[in-house]
Amino acid sequence: MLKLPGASGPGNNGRIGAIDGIHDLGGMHGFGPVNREQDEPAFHAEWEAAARAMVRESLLQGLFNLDEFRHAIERMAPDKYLAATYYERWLQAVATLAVEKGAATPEELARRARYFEAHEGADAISLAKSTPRPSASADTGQVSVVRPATAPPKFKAGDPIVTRDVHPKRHTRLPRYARGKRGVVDRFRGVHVFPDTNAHGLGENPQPLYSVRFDASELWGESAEGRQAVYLDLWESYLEAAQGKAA
Amino acid sequence: MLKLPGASGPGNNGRIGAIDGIHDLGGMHGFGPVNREQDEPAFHAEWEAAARAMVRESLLQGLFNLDEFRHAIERMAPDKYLAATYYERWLQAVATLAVEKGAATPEELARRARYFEAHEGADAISLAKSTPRPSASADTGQVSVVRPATAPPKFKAGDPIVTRDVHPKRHTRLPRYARGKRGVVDRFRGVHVFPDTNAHGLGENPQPLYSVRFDASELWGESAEGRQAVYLDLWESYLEAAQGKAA
Amino acid sequence: MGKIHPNVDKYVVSRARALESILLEKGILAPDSVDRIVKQYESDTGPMYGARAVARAWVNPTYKQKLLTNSTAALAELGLKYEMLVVVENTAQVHNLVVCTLCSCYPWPVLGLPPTWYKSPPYRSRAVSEPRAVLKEFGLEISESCEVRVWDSSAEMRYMVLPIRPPGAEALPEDRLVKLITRDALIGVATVHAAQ
Amino acid sequence: MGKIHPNVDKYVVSRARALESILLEKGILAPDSVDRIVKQYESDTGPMYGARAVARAWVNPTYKQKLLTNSTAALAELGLKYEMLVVVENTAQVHNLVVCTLCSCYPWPVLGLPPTWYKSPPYRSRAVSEPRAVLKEFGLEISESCEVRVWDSSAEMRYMVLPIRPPGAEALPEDRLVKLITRDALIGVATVHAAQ
Repeated sequence: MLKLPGASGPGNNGRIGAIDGIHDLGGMHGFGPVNREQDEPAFHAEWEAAARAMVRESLLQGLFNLDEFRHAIERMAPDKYLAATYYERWLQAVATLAVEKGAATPEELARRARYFEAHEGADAISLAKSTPRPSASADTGQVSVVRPATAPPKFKAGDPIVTRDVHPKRHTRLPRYARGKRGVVDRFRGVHVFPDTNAHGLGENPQPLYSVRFDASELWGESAEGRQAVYLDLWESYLEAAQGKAA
Repeated sequence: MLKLPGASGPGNNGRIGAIDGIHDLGGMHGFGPVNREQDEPAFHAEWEAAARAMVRESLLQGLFNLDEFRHAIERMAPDKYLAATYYERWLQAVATLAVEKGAATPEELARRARYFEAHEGADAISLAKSTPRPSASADTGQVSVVRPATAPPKFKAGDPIVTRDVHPKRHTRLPRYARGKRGVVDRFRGVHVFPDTNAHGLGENPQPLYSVRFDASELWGESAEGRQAVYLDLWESYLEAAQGKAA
Repeated sequence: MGKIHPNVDKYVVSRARALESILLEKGILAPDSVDRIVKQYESDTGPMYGARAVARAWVNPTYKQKLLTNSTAALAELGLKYEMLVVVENTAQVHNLVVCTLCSCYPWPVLGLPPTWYKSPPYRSRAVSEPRAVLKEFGLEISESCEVRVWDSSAEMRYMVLPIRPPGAEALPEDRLVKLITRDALIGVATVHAAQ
Repeated sequence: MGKIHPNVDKYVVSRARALESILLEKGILAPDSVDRIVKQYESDTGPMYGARAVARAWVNPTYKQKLLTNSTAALAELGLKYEMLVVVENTAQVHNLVVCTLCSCYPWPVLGLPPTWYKSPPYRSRAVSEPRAVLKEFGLEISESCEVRVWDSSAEMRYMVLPIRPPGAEALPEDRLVKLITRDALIGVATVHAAQ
């Protein structure tokens, strides 16, 4: 794995935010109907494929990890986040992390962007001064996050739990709509890298992960549709044992 | 009070949403520091003053009420809401309500906008075919929302309460961050028009209003700053009696 | 207008004028409504009534009591008819801060028009959850022993802070005190200082 | 590329190329990385592995059991190494739906690239709180007696729906069944229909 120097550049405009950030969309109102595109192509432009390739290879080569990548997206200003397309967010995150990981300076990025704006046909490879690395074999490009167990899981299927109601200013995978809510452990999913630390260079700290079932009425109150449940995969430290029976 | 026909035009792109809408910003992360403008003028452009005048007079003349006005703003698409300035939102809401209340059609609005775009110097008054109404005397322009009591208030100062955890798709003034939370009634504030119905043409339904104190740790958990409390004015139907002592 | 912001979107301006012309025809807007608004806020700048009420409360304990318990009567003494104001007092133990998270409610009859920052997502989102951090950005460090009370204007009640009278201003008369009192102090993001 | 969307922002394109050139120099990107991605997804369109797994599960109860309880082994039989998939079965009593509210996680090794609507705020915000309303927009009415289970991909587990085998397709062989199975059915926003 290629190791690059740690964070060196400025972050995303000083933003550290994000658990209650704009990306946490579950249950929000006002976005209107789901619009579908007929005969949608795999990519709408070549740069979208480039964005996907850059993220894939950066993850495989260890420039950044998946949690850092997600957190970089979450640090976008909320108005920019909503205005951007999916792959524009990816591009923004790669730029943020390339700078923070010391692979580029903002000035160098801006200089090259100006160059390519002036030389529309130029191949990205033409600026490369070093020998590019050889192609790797194709696979799914997934980096495993499963780790060996170090202790027995605290909960078992059927256990009633209540999720913690926390609002820390860092990356997390406990959505806002499911905080402080009662649910039931559906099953144990193994021990997984903990995003809340892994996104911040604080280590993998693997924890038991559980599929947890929440009744819709617990999440949405009187507005819940009938006969609905939501299943979330939640890390052990998001959960506390609940008394009595959950919905 | 001028009475105009009820809702006739299309709404805001079919949006009815809004309690969990983008406008409900309390406690959200990611917006960065508070930026202050030095020597800020009262208005940055004349149209801002026009927007304020239009809202003020529309409220006084009864074209729409304050709750309908707020709800019209809340129905904006989230990306548009965040991208718009404060007075752009006002303008958008006036346009939405002018159509819904039958004062204009979208076509008429667009036609006039094109006219003024082509005739930059033209006075808005020059298009008026009817006799404008005379100026009213200046006052604060507040429309009172206090109503006589019809029943004694259910709660008194010191009562522990818990707020309801509801997610209806309509206007409300119970912020997301304070739903399903325990607080203490600080004082009774009189009987006030109920926004949740008044915004939707469902009547004033006045209710007792209470100032309620919430400890920050109840609202923000471990992330709460020390020694902090939030006071909200909440309508009686937002509240339920809580057992025991609240924070 | 005098101070017009340079970046005025032509589309927004013509849309505003289109609405204006329609509301004029419907008799909702009067021909001088906009001019009156401009005049009111551009001449009447600053926290006029708010500052006067606070200055009087500092020199007159009876008036202070009235301002805190019956603001309608207290403001009427200054010639303002305004029924929805709640005045909250800063002390060594309690610091008050006003915000409106759901929109941007503001007691403009006593404070004038709100500044843009008050209406901005950063202030609206953060003032309720991290008021001390926000106040620090405004240059105000609140001691740990002091409780911060945030008043989120969720209904039609409006809030104004009664700041602490600055040390060094004990001898000043009411009309001189008025001049020390800033809008920011009445929102709760600043304290009042005696003139240097 | 063939299908390039007409509205390509020049600034975005040059910024992407700037990043690309830097990552090439750093040895993170290989010269053919982008081409390989394009080739992979433009030739490999559609829910290839997902559809094959489902068709086999419909005709082979042992395989179905394996797919539901040990998807890694089941996918390995089809030649795919993929360890994080959970397959959830639709029945007359339970309808499953997959979403990722926090970003747009999606089991692309089995389904290909996600459609834009799956990644859009309307789907991400509404699928968890009003799935029946969303499904109705997709033309799918779920009976009141059927429970709707929404799987919000909050960790690295990925979800795929095993749809109900359509009535009228009982006699079809596995390779014909594969062709009936759409991406949308494997996300849970559609059912599978026998060919007309």
